[in-house]
Amino acid sequence: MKKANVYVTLRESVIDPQGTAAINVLHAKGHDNVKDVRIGKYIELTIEDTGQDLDTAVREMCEKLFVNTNVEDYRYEVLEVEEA
Amino acid sequence: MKKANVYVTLRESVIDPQGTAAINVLHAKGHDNVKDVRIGKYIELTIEDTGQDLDTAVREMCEKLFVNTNVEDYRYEVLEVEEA
Amino acid sequence: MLTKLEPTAEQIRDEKIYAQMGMTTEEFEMAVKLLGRLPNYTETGLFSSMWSEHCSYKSSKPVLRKFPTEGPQVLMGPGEGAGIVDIGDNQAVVFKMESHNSPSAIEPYEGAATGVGGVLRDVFSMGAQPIAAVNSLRFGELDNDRDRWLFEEAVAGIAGYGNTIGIPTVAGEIQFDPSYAGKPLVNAMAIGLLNHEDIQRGLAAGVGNTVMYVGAKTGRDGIHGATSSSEEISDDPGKERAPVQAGDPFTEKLLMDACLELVKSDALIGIQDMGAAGLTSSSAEMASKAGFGIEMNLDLVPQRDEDMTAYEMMLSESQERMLIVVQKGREQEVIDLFAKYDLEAVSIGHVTDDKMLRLLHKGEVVAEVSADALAEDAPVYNKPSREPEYFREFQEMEQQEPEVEDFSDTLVSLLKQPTIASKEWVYSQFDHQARTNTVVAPGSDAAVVRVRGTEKGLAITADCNSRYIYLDPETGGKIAVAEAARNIVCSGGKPLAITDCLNFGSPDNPEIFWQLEKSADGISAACLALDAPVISGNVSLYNERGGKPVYPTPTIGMVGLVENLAHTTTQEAKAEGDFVYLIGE
Amino acid sequence: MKFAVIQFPGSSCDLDLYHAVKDVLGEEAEYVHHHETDLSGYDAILLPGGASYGDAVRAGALARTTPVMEAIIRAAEEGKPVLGVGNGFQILTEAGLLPGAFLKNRDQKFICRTVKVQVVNNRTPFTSEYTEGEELNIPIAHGEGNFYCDEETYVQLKENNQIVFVYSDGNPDGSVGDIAGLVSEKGNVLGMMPHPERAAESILGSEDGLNVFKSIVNEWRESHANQA
Ligand SMILES: Nc1ncnc2c1ncn2[C@@H]1O[C@H](COP(=O)(O)OP(=O)(O)O)[C@@H](O)[C@H]1O
Repeated sequence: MKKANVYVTLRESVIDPQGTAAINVLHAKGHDNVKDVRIGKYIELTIEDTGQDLDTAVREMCEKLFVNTNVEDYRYEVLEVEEA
Repeated sequence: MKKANVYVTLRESVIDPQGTAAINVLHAKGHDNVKDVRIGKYIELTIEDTGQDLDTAVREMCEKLFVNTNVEDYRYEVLEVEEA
Repeated sequence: MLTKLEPTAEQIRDEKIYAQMGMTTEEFEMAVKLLGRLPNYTETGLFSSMWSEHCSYKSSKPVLRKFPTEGPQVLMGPGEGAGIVDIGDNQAVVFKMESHNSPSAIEPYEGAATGVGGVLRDVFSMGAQPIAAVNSLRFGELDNDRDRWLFEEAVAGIAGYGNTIGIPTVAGEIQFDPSYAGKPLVNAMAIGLLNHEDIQRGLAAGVGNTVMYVGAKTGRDGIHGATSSSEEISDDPGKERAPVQAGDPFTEKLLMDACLELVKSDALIGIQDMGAAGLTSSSAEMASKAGFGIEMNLDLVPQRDEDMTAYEMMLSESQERMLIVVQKGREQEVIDLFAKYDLEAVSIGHVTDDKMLRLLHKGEVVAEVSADALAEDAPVYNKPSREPEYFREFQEMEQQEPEVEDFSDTLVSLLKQPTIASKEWVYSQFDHQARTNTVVAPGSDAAVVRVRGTEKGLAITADCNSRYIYLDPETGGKIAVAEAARNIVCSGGKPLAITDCLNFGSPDNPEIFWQLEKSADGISAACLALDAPVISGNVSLYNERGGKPVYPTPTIGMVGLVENLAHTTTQEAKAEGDFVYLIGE
Repeated sequence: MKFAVIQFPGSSCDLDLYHAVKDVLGEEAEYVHHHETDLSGYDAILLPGGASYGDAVRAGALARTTPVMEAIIRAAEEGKPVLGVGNGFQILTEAGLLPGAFLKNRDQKFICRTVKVQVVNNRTPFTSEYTEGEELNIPIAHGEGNFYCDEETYVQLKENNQIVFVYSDGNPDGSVGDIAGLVSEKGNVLGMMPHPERAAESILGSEDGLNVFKSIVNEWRESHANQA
């Protein structure tokens, strides 16, 4: 088994309404030193290892499904998982 | 400046409706070797470094705001950010 | 710190940099003449955006003049954010339709969402509480991933914005046709209600009064949106694009509630949405309409991105922002009012008597242009028009009886057509009951929304069969208005007025310009016959891809008055044994 | 009887609840801003639907941090009826006044339609005007209405009769046990995803939700008549 962890973030240039709402609440609660909050997605994929090129597959899944490349960026890492 | 990256995931025991929907789409698109998809949150906090204990602050923000500990787990890391 | 050097005035002229901003050489020369000197980079940006088709209607003005816009019921016709019609008892209905086609072709979720947000701002900036939203959508056939994605995401975007802000989406229409493949039409309409004394206008009057900025911060998103929405969709992925503008319905909800409280205050002089061409159009239009000038210090503009230039700030189309003018000395009241809604109101300038739009940035005057030159003096083109060959051919064709072998087969295959099939998949994603006034929900003819506290209701519909328009624009235009009126009448209402959104291909093509003119003739004739004048609208041209235009699609949004809600009728068959009549010719 | 209708930033069904109580039932109702910290002047507390804070982070997650929340918790401890509808239900679970949590709808889409809801428990301050097993037509309108709790909690909810409403004609969103509404252990806090205030007038399609508010009023009248 392999695992791919995907990190999806909103592009810098795009407003993050969730982050904006959260930062206002954090400031109201006294966390004044928080300067920025950006809320993205964290996706864990468990993939059967058939020896194929996982990079291409993961990239395709991201661009076709998980990531809206108009407004989001992503990065990922592929890990070996110990069999239980 | 410091940065805290927070990873929020649904508990193992909770069925992830978003992940389930995604896996069905992936299988339909031929990504049959994907065995599991779990969709969580990736939160980036930019925090002014006032020398205080960031662990306590980040944990508090998570448990009060970013994480619903009834259904979610989280982990985080604190990083030093180079000043521009 | 490195700052990108802006081209000099001479470079702009010699290297024709204005052309990249969508201006022709003749237009640039006109601007030079009006200004009495060469414009700098920021000033060129102001002219190019204010003189874009989207802001100036330079190609469509002669067509729009055809529309009847008056009637005893009309309190405010075209020209402001939205039109206003009297419904008695000191109340009035405010409505407007807007296109968001070009952003939706690139990023359908945010494009559709910000379309809803923008037209809602048009309505509440008039002082009206939005009570309903409507949409009119066109997509390619759902036989490929791209058009399916555009469709599903646009629907999700409308839902995401409308549901979150809590304004019910009560009606709409959708048509699928290959002519819209890759170039969807997303038209959004909003309807609001106000008392006569609360009517607001976008006026910057009274020397010394304060210009304030409220709402979301300004970022680099959507710069030059007004210009690019006046261009054909490009397939060139390498083409540099301004960041996509995204919507924040939560901020807009706060802004809406705050503005609706503000309109009750006599400290308010004028209010206008920062829509297309953002700060530029709102400030230039407010000053020009009032016959005054505005001076703004851009250092004071709330900014999301660092090191923004004057050009970027003036042309940004960041969403959820309003420009307001308040009585000098009463700024604190306004600041306190917005603070209750967790919003900041910031003084950024004042009204002057010199009719100029003057911008200061980092201690320098970075632009100084006559407000009228920007808002009023855009060129108007009388584009050539020509009857298309295809039209002549169609006119010569014989009427054909379709041959039907098996009626039930034909019926089933008709009902399977996405354009004819039930739209429940779409409207079940829209909260159509928020504000608990929806008497007739989507699924019937026109929607009916109760006017709380009275026996009255408003019947609302959007209609346009673009195939008819293509076949015969004049007759098709009449049919579109007549269909809307029939939907209103079937729901128990009497037509009051219409708004429209003229979605066409390039007006530089004489055959398309002819479609535009003829359909406007048809719409005008039907509006006159039905006593339903045009009180607001929007024009979206250049809906083309690879030189292929969409079907001519002048969408009609109609609102009617239901005098007594007891007269409301719905579409369903009510009881076994009831008679079925066919009325008409 | 005086109702407080809480206004969180971004709430939109506050208006609907207010009118159901005030115009339809003729009871007193007031809007209460989320900065308010004293609810002692009110007999019942209503948490409206909509999208507080635009549903940022999780539906209800940010609203639970507002100052008014402390006062709501106090009112609940005092035994006052507290009703959360839609987003109000989500806020009540986020604040720990009700168990469980909400996930995105099973089909990942917002759903707005009228569903069938069955009254499982009519011995609560919110349902005494209904008969047990009665089936109601009430609209839902939510995107994150998929109620989740673990098996142990579910068994407890059943044993304590805390499940008040279930979806009875198909599960629209994936909620555990078809749960559409549940009460706290003490019974005076109700959360429900269907919107009873949208089914309070026949002109809007259904009056089946009105008895929720009538029950609150009648229970209150009775208990106050006893005290007097
Ligand atoms: N995009 C949409 N949004 C909301 N409601 C819609 C939409 N499209 C269609 N509807 C609703 O579905 C019903 C049927 O629409 P339509 O097929 O256009 O009917 P008709 O031909 O009778 O006008 C109408 O009530 C309409 O308001």
